[in-house]
Amino acid sequence: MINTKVNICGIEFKNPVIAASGTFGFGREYANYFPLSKLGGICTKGLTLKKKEGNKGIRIYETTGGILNSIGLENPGINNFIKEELPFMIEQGTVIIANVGGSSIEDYVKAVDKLNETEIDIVELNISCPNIRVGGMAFGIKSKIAYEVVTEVRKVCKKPLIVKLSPNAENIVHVAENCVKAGADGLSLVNTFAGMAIDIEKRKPVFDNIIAGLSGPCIKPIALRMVYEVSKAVDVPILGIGGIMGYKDAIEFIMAGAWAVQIGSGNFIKPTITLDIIDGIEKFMINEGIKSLDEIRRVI
Amino acid sequence: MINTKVNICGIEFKNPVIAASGTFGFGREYANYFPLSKLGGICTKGLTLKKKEGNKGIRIYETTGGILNSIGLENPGINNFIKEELPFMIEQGTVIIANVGGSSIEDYVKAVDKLNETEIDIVELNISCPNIRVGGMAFGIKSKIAYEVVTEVRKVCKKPLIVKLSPNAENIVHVAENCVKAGADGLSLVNTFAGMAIDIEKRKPVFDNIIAGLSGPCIKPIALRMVYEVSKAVDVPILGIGGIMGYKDAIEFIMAGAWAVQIGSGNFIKPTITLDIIDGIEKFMINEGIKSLDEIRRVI
Amino acid sequence: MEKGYKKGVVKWNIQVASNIYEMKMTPHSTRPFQGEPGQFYMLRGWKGLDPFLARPISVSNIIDGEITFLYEVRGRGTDIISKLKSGDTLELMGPLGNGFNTSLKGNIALISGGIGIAPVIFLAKSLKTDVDFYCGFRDEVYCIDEIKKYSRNVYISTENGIVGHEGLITEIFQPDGYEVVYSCGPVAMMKKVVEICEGKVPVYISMESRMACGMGACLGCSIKTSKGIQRVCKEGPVFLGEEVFFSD
Amino acid sequence: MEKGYKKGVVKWNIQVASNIYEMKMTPHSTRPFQGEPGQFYMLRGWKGLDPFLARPISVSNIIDGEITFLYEVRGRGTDIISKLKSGDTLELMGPLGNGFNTSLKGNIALISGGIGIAPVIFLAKSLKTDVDFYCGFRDEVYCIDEIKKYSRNVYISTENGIVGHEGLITEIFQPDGYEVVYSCGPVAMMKKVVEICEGKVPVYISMESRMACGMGACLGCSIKTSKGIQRVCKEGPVFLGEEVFFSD
Ligand SMILES: Cc1cc2nc3c(=O)[nH]c(=O)nc-3n(C[C@H](O)[C@H](O)[C@H](O)COP(=O)(O)OP(=O)(O)OC[C@H]3O[C@@H](n4cnc5c(N)ncnc54)[C@H](O)[C@@H]3O)c2cc1C
Ligand SMILES: Cc1cc2nc3c(=O)[nH]c(=O)nc-3n(C[C@H](O)[C@H](O)[C@H](O)COP(=O)(O)OP(=O)(O)OC[C@H]3O[C@@H](n4cnc5c(N)ncnc54)[C@H](O)[C@@H]3O)c2cc1C
Ligand SMILES: Cc1cc2nc3c(=O)[nH]c(=O)nc-3n(C[C@H](O)[C@H](O)[C@H](O)COP(=O)(O)O)c2cc1C
Ligand SMILES: Cc1cc2nc3c(=O)[nH]c(=O)nc-3n(C[C@H](O)[C@H](O)[C@H](O)COP(=O)(O)O)c2cc1C
Ligand code: FES
Ligand code: FES
Repeated sequence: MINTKVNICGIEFKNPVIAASGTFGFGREYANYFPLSKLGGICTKGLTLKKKEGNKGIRIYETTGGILNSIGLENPGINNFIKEELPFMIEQGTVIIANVGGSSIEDYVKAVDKLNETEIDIVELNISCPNIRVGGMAFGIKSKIAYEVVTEVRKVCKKPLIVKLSPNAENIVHVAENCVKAGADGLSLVNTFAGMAIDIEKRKPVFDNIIAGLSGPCIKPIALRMVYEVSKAVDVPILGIGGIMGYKDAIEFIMAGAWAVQIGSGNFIKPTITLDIIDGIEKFMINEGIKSLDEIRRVI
Repeated sequence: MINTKVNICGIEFKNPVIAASGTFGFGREYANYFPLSKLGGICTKGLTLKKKEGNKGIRIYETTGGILNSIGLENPGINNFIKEELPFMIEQGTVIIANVGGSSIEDYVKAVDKLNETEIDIVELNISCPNIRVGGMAFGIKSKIAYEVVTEVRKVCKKPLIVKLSPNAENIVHVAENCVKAGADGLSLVNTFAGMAIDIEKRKPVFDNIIAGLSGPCIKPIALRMVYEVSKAVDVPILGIGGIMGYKDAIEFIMAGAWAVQIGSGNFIKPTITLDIIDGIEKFMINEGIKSLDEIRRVI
Repeated sequence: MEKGYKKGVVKWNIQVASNIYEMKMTPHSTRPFQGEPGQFYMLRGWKGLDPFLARPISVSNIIDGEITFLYEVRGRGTDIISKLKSGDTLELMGPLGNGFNTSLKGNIALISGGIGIAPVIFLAKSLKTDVDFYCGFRDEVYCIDEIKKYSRNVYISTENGIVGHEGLITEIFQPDGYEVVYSCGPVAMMKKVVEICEGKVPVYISMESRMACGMGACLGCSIKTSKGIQRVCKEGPVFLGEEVFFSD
Repeated sequence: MEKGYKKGVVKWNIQVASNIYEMKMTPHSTRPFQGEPGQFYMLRGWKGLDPFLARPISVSNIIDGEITFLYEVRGRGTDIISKLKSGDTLELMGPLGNGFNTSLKGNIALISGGIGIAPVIFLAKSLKTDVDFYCGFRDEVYCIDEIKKYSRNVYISTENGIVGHEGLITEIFQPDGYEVVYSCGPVAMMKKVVEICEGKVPVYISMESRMACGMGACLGCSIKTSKGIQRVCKEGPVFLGEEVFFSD
C-alpha cells in the first residue's frame, strides 16, 4: 500500500498537493468543480490586516508559458476572512494555510495575531509579493530584513509558521537560513519573479505598477533549482512552488527536497489539475514501488 | 526614410539585431540560410584561452517556452578562432563581437589580449556563464568580483568592451554599475538563468553539472525588467537579450532601454528568425512614423 | 467530465466577415451545452501551453444543446481557433458569469458595437418582448439577417458609411421610450451609452477584462464599481452601467 | 522559402504498429524534398512554442520529391505529429547531417533495433548491392514486407519471441563475410554491434542526441569520439563505430 501522507510542522496532509495562494481564492469557486477534501491543503489568497482593493489597470498579462500578474493583494482583510470565508473553508476537510501579506512589520504582527485564535492550521508569511513594495524593497530580498520580520512575527505566532520566499532575493539560500534562524518552522518557495511587459503601441508599461509577478511553467526550472539549493542548506520542511503543471513536475520538486508542492497558475489551465497531479503521484508511486514519499524526498 | 542604424561604442551596426553568443556558432551554418551581411552583428560562441571540450552528458533539455543548456563553453580556443573562424567572419560584412569566457582573471586577460590585434569589432566579456564555475561562484554574481575582472580586462583591452551580465547576480544593477565603473563601454544582458531538471525515473539530475542555463521566451519578462532597471542606472549602451522571438519583443527591449538586441534560442526555432525581426522592426517604424530608434529608446 | 469543464467537437467554423468567424460546437459527451445571453465560456483551441491562458468568448446562441460562438480574430488565440476544422475538439469551461436579465418586458433597446454583437444577438433572440437593435460596425456589417428575425427595428451604423448611418451608433440612439437598455461593445461606446441614458433609462453593459481563471478565483479581472471591487467573470460580465467606474 | 527551411503538406499519416506511424508529405512549394539515407529533418508539427524545439526524424523514404517519415510516439512532440491529418501543414528543416555511404559494393549487413529501422529501410532501398537485413524488435514487428523487397536475407528477432529469434538481434548476427555493417538502434545495441565487429568489419552507426538547432551551431548534440568532439547533427549522425566513445 502506498501512502501519500506527509507531516509538515506537526500537521498531517493527506497528500502533498496544496493549492497556492492567490490562485484558488478561498476555495469556493473550485468547490463547484471537485470536493476540496481531496486536496492536501489550501493556501488562502494573501490576507492583509485591512481590506485591500488591489492594483489599478491591467492585472493579468499572458507571456510564453506563464502569466504576469499585478493583483496587488486584493483581499477582504483578516477580520472579514475570519468571519466570512474561514467557516466555509473549515467545512471542506483539508488543511488550511492562511497566507499573510503586509507592508509593515507591525501589520504582519497584528494580522498573524488575529489568526492565533482561529482554526487555521498554518500561517504562510508572504514576504515576497512583488506587487507590494516597502520603500521600493520587498521584505524577502535582503536576508537581514527577512530575519527581522520573521523574528517579530514568530514572537506572536502560535501556529506553525511557514515563510514564503521570493525568487528575487539577492541570495535565496541566505534568506532561507535567516528565516529558519528567526524561527520559521518551514519554508515555501517560490513566489513570483519580478518581470515586466511593454505595450509598444502605447509606448507604456502594460502594468500601472510597471513591475509585475511572473508565474507558470516558464519559471519551473529556476524554481526547482532554488528548492534544491535551499533544501541543501536548511533542515525545515519545504513546500515547492513554481510552474507545476503535472505529477512529473511535482515529483521533481519532491526529489529536489520538497515535502509537498503548491499548484498556482496550473489551476487556471484546468480547474481540476490538482486532482490529476494527486492521481499521477499515486500512480508513479505504485509503478516505482515507492511506499512513502520519504523514500524519494531529497533523493538527489 | 527610416534608419535602423545604431552606433554602439563607436561601432556602427546597420540594424539593432545581433545573433547571441553560443546560438550562432561562428555564423558558418546560418550562412547557408541567408547572407549574414543582413545582420546588425554576430556574437561568437564563447571563446576561452584554451580549446575546451565542453560538458559531458546531456547538454540540451527542453522546458516550457525555453531550453536548459549545459554546453560548458565547448570552443576551439582563441588561437584557433583567430586562425580558422575569424577570416570567414570578416568576409561576411557584419559587426563581429568576440564573446570571451574564462575561469580565471588571468585567462580572461590573456584571451582578450590576443584579440587586440585582430579585426574583431567588440569584445563581449562573458562573466555570467552558469555552466562554468569558479569556486562555485560565477564572476557575475557579486559586484565586487565583477569589478575586479572588468578592471583587469580593461587594462589590456584595446577594443570596445561590453560586459555580459548574469541574471543570477545578487543585484544586477549593482553589478552593472560596478562594471561601468571598472571601465565597461557597454553592457549586454541577460545571460542564462541558473535552472535545473530532474529525471524522475533515474532519480538523478538531468545534467551531469546539476545546474544548467535557462534561455528562451520563458525568461523574457524577467530579462526585460532587468534591462529596464539597469538602463535607469547606467549611461552606457545596453544590448538587450532574453527570449526575443519577434519584432515586438525587440521593440519592448529597446523601449526599456536597449540600444540593440541579441537573439539566442530563437535561432533554433527558425534559422532566419533574425531576418523576420529586422523586417518587423522596419515595418513597425514605418507604421508608427519612427525615423530613428533613438526616438523610442528608453521611452518608458 | 467534471462540472463546467468540457470538451466540444467543432461542427462547423465559418468566416462571416473579413475578420469574423462563427463556430458551432456539439458537446463531446451527452451533456448539452448551456448558457444564458451574456454568459461566456473559456476556450482552449490548442494543445500545449502556448498560448497559456484560455480565451473568454460569449455564448452567441444555443440550440438543442449545441453552442455557437461569434468571434473576431484579434490575436494568436482567436487566430488558432479560427483555423479549427469540422471534427476538431476543443476544451472549454462554462457557462460562466452572470448574463443579462431576459425576463424583462416592455420596449428594450439593444446596442452593440463591433463584435460586441455576439452576446446581444443571443439576447435579442431570448427576450420575449419588443426590441430595437442598434448595431454599430466599423467598415463591414454582419449577422444583420439574423438580427432582423428577433428585432422590431434594426438601426445600423458604419464608420465608413457603407451601410446605414455614417458614424457611430451612439449618434443615432435616443433613450426615450425604452424601459431598459442593454449594451455590449467597446468601452468607449458603452461609456457613451451610459452617459446618454443617465437619469432616463437603466443601462446594463457587458464588460471586458483580461482573465486568467474565468471563475472568480484569481481576481485578475476585477474592476471598480460603486458597489466596490467586482469580478467581471463572476459578478459580471453584465453590470448596471451607472455603477461602473470607467478607467481611462 | 529559404534554403532548407520548408513547409510540407501531410499526404497521409497512418499507424503501422501500436506506437509506430508512417507519414508521407508533399512539399508545400514546388521544390521537391531531398535527402540521403541517414540524413534527417527537424520537424515542427504544431503552432506556437510549446513544445519549444523541433524534433529530429530520419528520412525513411523519398519518392518523386515526396518524403516519408517512420516514427515512434515517445513523448509530446511525436504524439502531436501522430495526430496530424491529411492536408495539415508542418514546418520542417532539412535534409541535415551526413548519412550512410550508399555507393559501397559487396555484402553488406544492416542491423536495426526498434524504430532505428526508419533510416535503414531507406538505406536498404538505396544500396545497389546485396544486403542482409537484421532487424530486432521488442514485441511487435513492422515494415517487414517493405524490407524484404530490398534485402537478400531478412533476419528478425523479438524480445518476446512472437516472430523470429526470441531475444536480441545481436545474438543472431555474425560479422563474417560482410564488407561493411550499417546500424541504427538503441545505443546499447549499437555498442554491442561495434564490439562484435571489432577488428573484423567496419561498422557505421547512426547516433542519437538531443538537439536544439539541428544544424551545427549550438553544440548541444556533441559527442566524444576518437577524432575529438563531434556534432551528431553535422559531422553525424552517421559515425564509424570504433571512433565513438559510448558514455554510460
Ligand atoms: C466576458 C467576455 C466575453 C467575450 N466575448 C467575446 C465574443 O463573444 N467574441 C469575441 O470575438 N470576443 C469576445 N471577447 C474578447 C475576447 O476574449 C478577446 O478578443 C480574446 O481573448 C483575444 O485573444 P487573442 O489571443 O486573439 O488576442 P491576444 O491579444 O493575443 O490575447 C492575449 C491575451 O489578452 C487577453 N485579451 C486580449 N484582448 C482582450 C479583450 N478585449 N478582453 C479580454 N481579454 C483580452 C486574451 O484573453 C489573452 O489572455 C470577450 C471577452 C470577455 C472578457
Ligand atoms: C538524427 C536523429 C534521427 C532520428 N530519427 C528518428 C526516426 O526516424 N524515427 C523516430 O521515431 N525517432 C527518431 N529519432 C528520435 C526522435 O527524435 C525522438 O524520439 C523524438 O525527438 C522524441 O520527441 P518527443 O517529443 O516525442 O519526446 P519527448 O521526450 O517529449 O522529447 C523531449 C525532448 O527530448 C528530445 N528527445 C527525446 N528523446 C530523444 C532521442 N531519443 N533522441 C534525441 N532527442 C530526443 C526531443 O527532441 C525533445 O527535445 C531520431 C533522433 C535523432 C537525433
Ligand atoms: C494571480 C496570482 C495571485 C497571486 N497571489 C498571491 C498571494 O496573494 N500571496 C502569495 O503568497 N502568492 C501569490 N501568488 C503566487 C503564487 O502563490 C505562486 O507562488 C506563484 O504563482 C508561483 O507558482 P505557479 O508557477 O504554480 O503559479 C499569486 C500568483 C498569481 C498567479
Ligand atoms: C546553447 C546555448 C549556448 C550558449 N553559449 C553562450 C556562450 O558561449 N557565451 C555566452 O555569453 N552566452 C551563451 N549563451 C547565452 C545566450 O547568448 C543568451 O544570453 C541567452 O540564451 C538568452 O537569450 P535567449 O533567451 O534569446 O536565448 C548560450 C545560450 C544557449 C541557448
Ligand atoms: S478571471 Fe480570475 S477572478 Fe475573474
Ligand atoms: S543540435 Fe545544435 S549543434 Fe547539433
